[in-house]
Amino acid sequence: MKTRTIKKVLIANRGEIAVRIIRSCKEMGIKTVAVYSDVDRTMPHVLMADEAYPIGLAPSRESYLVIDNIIGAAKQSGADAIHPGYGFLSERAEFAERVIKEGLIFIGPLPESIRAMGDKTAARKLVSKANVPTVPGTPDAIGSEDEAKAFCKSAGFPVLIKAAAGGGGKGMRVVHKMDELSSAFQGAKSEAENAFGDSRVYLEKYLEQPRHIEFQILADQYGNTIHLGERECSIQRRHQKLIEETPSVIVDDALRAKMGETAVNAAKACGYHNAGTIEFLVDKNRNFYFLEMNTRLQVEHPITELRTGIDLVAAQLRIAMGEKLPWSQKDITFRGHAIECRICAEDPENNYLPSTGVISHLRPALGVGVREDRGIEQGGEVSVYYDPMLSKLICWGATRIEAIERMKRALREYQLLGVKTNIPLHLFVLEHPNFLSGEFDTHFLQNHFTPEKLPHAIETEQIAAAVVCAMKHHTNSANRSPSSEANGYTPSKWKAQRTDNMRGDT
Amino acid sequence: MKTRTIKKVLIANRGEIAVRIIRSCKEMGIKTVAVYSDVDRTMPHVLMADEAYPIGLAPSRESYLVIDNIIGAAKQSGADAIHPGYGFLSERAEFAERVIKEGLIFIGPLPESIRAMGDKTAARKLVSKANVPTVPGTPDAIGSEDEAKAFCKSAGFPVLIKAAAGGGGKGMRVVHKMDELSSAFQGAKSEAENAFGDSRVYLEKYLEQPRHIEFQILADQYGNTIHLGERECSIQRRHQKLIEETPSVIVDDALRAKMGETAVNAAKACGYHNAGTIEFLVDKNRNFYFLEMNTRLQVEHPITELRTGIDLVAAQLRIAMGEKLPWSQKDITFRGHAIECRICAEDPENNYLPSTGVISHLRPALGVGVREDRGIEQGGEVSVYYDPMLSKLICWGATRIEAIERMKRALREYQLLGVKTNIPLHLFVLEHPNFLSGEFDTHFLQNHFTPEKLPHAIETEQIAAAVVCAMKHHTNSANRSPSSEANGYTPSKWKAQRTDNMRGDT
Amino acid sequence: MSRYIVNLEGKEFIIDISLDGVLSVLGHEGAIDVRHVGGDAYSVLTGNVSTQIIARRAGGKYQVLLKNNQVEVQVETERDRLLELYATASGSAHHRYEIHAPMPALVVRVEVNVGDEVKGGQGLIVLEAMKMENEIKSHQAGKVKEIYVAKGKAVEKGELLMLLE
Amino acid sequence: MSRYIVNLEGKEFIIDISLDGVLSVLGHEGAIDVRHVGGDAYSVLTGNVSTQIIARRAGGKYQVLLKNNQVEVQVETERDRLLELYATASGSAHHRYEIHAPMPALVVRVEVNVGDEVKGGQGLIVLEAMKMENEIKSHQAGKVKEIYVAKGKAVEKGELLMLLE
Repeated sequence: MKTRTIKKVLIANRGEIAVRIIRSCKEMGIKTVAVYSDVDRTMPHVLMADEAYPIGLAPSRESYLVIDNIIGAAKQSGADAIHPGYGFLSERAEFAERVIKEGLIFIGPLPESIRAMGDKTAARKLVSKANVPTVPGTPDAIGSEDEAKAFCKSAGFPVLIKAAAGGGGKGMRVVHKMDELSSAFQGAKSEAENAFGDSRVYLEKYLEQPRHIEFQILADQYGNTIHLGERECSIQRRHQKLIEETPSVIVDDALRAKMGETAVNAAKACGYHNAGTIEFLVDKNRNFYFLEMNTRLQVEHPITELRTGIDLVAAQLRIAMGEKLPWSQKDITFRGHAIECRICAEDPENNYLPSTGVISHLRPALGVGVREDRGIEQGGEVSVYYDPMLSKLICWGATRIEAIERMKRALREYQLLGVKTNIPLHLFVLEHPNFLSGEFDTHFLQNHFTPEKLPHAIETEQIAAAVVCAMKHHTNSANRSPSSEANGYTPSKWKAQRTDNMRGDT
Repeated sequence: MKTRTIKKVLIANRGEIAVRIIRSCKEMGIKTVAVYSDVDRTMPHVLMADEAYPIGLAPSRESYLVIDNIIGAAKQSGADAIHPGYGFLSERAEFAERVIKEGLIFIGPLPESIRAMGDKTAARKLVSKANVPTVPGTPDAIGSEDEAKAFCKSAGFPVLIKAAAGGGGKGMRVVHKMDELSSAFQGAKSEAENAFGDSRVYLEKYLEQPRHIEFQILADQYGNTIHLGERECSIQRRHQKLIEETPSVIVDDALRAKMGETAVNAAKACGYHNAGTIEFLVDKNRNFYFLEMNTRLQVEHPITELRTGIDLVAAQLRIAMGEKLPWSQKDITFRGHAIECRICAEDPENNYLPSTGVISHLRPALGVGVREDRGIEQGGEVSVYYDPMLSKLICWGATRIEAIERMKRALREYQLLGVKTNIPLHLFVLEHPNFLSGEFDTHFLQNHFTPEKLPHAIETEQIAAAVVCAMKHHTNSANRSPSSEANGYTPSKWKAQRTDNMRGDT
Repeated sequence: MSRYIVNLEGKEFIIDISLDGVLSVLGHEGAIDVRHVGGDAYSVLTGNVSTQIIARRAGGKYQVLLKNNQVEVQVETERDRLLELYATASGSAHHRYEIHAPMPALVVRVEVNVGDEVKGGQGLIVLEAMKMENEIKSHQAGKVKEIYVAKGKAVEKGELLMLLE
Repeated sequence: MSRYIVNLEGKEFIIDISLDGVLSVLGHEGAIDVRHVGGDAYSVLTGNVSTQIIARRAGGKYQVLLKNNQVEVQVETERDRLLELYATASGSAHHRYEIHAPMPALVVRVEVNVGDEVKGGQGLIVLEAMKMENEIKSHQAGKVKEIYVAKGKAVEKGELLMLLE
């Protein structure tokens, strides 16, 4: 295996992860090429890249999922490598194969590894041989509702239907009783077809009170494989992760070493190189089971970066260039605690319905211990075409409680107007006694959350809001200097009657 | 000494440091009270605090320096402690005394310690007794130009005139030959009077090729005193720090231990508690000399926070509440490298002249390893009344080169329109071979910088700028839908003739 | 003087603004100082309590951040209020229940037919937006009177999908 | 068609905009795609090269970020240019040199008197702004003809301080 320099990377993605990758490339002196659909022409990833190429219409099937268009842009731009990000084509073995066939570097594992881990049932068989424990389930994808029924009868409810081709909660359904099975089965298949172009599903026994804990893997092209510790991802809604943290309150040094070693073995079982993630379910007795391997960068990778000090995207690029890992397992040290909250355009008061609109006001949370990775800017439109995740807030603290308090401060500081977001839901979770004590599982939100528990404004805040709206209405209807609003920075000034003893003594 | 809880803190400051302090208070569940002058009513520190009190007119002598007004606001708000930040009243012993006399907690050292270190000539005498080396200079403040002349004759040029009462480069002048002495002496006295209300100055031998390296100290009220390593602050303009980093390339573990111990002894010499900084000059043979002690939080404290993982403002609050330091010296560990760039409203092309105006566009640098502490927001006005420092960009990297490359990326990403800033100057420094090799001293900018060395736009960028300006002019003069500009988020769209083979294949 | 009735999170606030811009909130004593910070940002000092308000006009209503939650606020003049009362009083009572699209989406499945009796909580229609399928459920029992969309149709936010009686 | 002459960092660009909004840069072949992103932000694709431009109108000129540096850009129509040429040609040549305040500031000291001969680089006046003293120096040799300010005066940005001949 020879080293090959990467001078220009095409990023086959959009949103925050495209921006994330562009940043590390810039820091390494590597040129970047963005691709964009019709509606993304002015999105941050296009603005920040050195070059940008249009690849089709808004629906991802007509742009971000069209392999020919992406390869075309790569060829035209003279890029020597492609980074797939996550989602879209990142776990399509035929995409990685095509990239390599065109003489370009695929920043990720070999197509064979993607294929081995991409078929979720085959992956379970493969890792079992490496003594990695797995959850009881159908050995293969099932074709008919009758086969599904048979598994449910033998294993007992609850049962989980999962897409054989994918991850990320898409095409996933929990079934608690037999008469839910039919609609769940059809729904899962249709969603899987939609998300992965592959409608095959399989069934697993659904563990009671499971925690979702995953391990970050780094492996070079010479068989050196290490783990960077765990990420606790149990706080989920609709089977999608909402809040992640590292370390997990239930993982001590001994369990970390054991799970880490298992994760390394699972990765080696498919000849893995580059960054990857081994997902486990952990039951209340701290038994752990292999769930799946994500053969790409994970949304929640920044919490691992903050705790280990390793830039994972830079590591991916160096591995893809054929460099050896500069660390062995004992060089990996952990410091403090990191948490990520995914800021999504959705309405926690209304069953997490996606929310669309134009972001007219956006102010970041800044200062000590706060990182933000986002793919939107003020003035940008949140459309119906893509994932509702707008941004990720990531906080580091010396202790778990410092990280939590910092995240609460950052969430409150964050200002986004134009679409509904799940920030109030994050605040609910971070203040909940069970979250604080660490006693939670993947059912936390179903068990504890109802919309009326979201934080409520106090009267002073309501009065302030009412006064501002009345002022705006007054200014609008009276047409009093609308320009002072439009230019955006002449401080207008209204005053109530003064009660002078309420003011300072100047 | 008993512990006293702090429930509400008044911050006797403005700008980024007031915002910085508010953030840690929020994370600790402590209420915050802002004070503001007439022109600061809508500045971020007022918006972010729980309460806000007006304390007078724009000139700081009529607001932020008026002790009675600040004490009045504290009393009215029911605050139980005052944090002075840096600058303004932070190093006025009589302010700390008054705060304590009013039954409030001063978040800083005892008035006696401030006084001991505040008189720069007395401080040199004091630390000398604790075997701390000092730079040769006049033992006391000097009254007349004749005394100044006498010192210059005996010590030889160059000589430094310094304010006896202050720090931060104010009231400081270098004199290279006798006929510069008179105007420098008068200038220093007038600036010192202005900045500190105290015109006394003293003289020191000006070291050749000195580096400015300082140590962060933390001390509790029970005599436990530790250091958190050094900060290299040699990159300065007009005797004010511009870029700081930690570690210093010239400080190895042995020198760090020796200087750290000396710094701890200097702090102990004045019975110091809370956070403080011992500044040293280091000559080319790595001999170090005590310069002064800053008895308050330093502008550049975040780089120490990033490298040690310790929140210094939180530590200040805990020390002020009477808690013991939770660390001994051996618990302090260092990770990676941190750099800070001070973003100032000034024109590096024109002798660092301050620049004023309204900030109409502000986009932060975000993502991996970047922190920003700022005291301004889009729509805010940069006035002539206060310090030109608008913001601090702070970057962490696993290595010095990673931190530098990240800072370059962050500086380029940062967008601020409305005033001139020194961002181009920062980029000049970070790309300079002498900065990269670590071969620099406090004269770096005088020796290496001229305005024509600032980064220049390439033709593609110039054409892009020209086209946008022509479009804006066209839209304005033709009055074509001016509203599409004013509402700020309807993407307008102009197109040049297409050369189709230059586009993607969709 | 102008009087405004502000409806916010189910509460009503009555606010008077005099010709020279002085304002008062009915039932609330004390100083209120409101400033435009820039863009959608406002600063309100109620006495000395500082509150940031982020607000914009959207359609006839206002969108405001309250505890990081984007809420809709309605502002009416006294005249608006009178007209509205009149309209309600003179309009005939009807028990129709309209199902609107909560977001722009694609219709994946229609799960009922015209004439079906539906229970409260029963699924009516499945929409896909942002790669997720969302089932629209009935909030009350009734009978399907009209269906305006079919599988595969793209719908706008607020578009009428179905009518129940 | 409208023609604009853009002066930027000492270079001149000639840009034509047709009635239907199509633009071309004289001497530059190839596609240019300009979009308004929001506020002061614009995106330009020159071919496939992506450039962000941050620009606003300020006075009669434009302020633009180029390599993180805020530069002033002047845009003229052909008519502006003709008028200017005419004015320059007909105006009488004079060798007066005006000293303006580069920022709002307080006059700390005036270092010369009317009638003084000054050298290039000589200090004329000391202004204080943002707590720093800034000495305004003469860019050329000359004679002080008039002084319009005195110690202690607050001056606005651009205010005429002194006249040299």
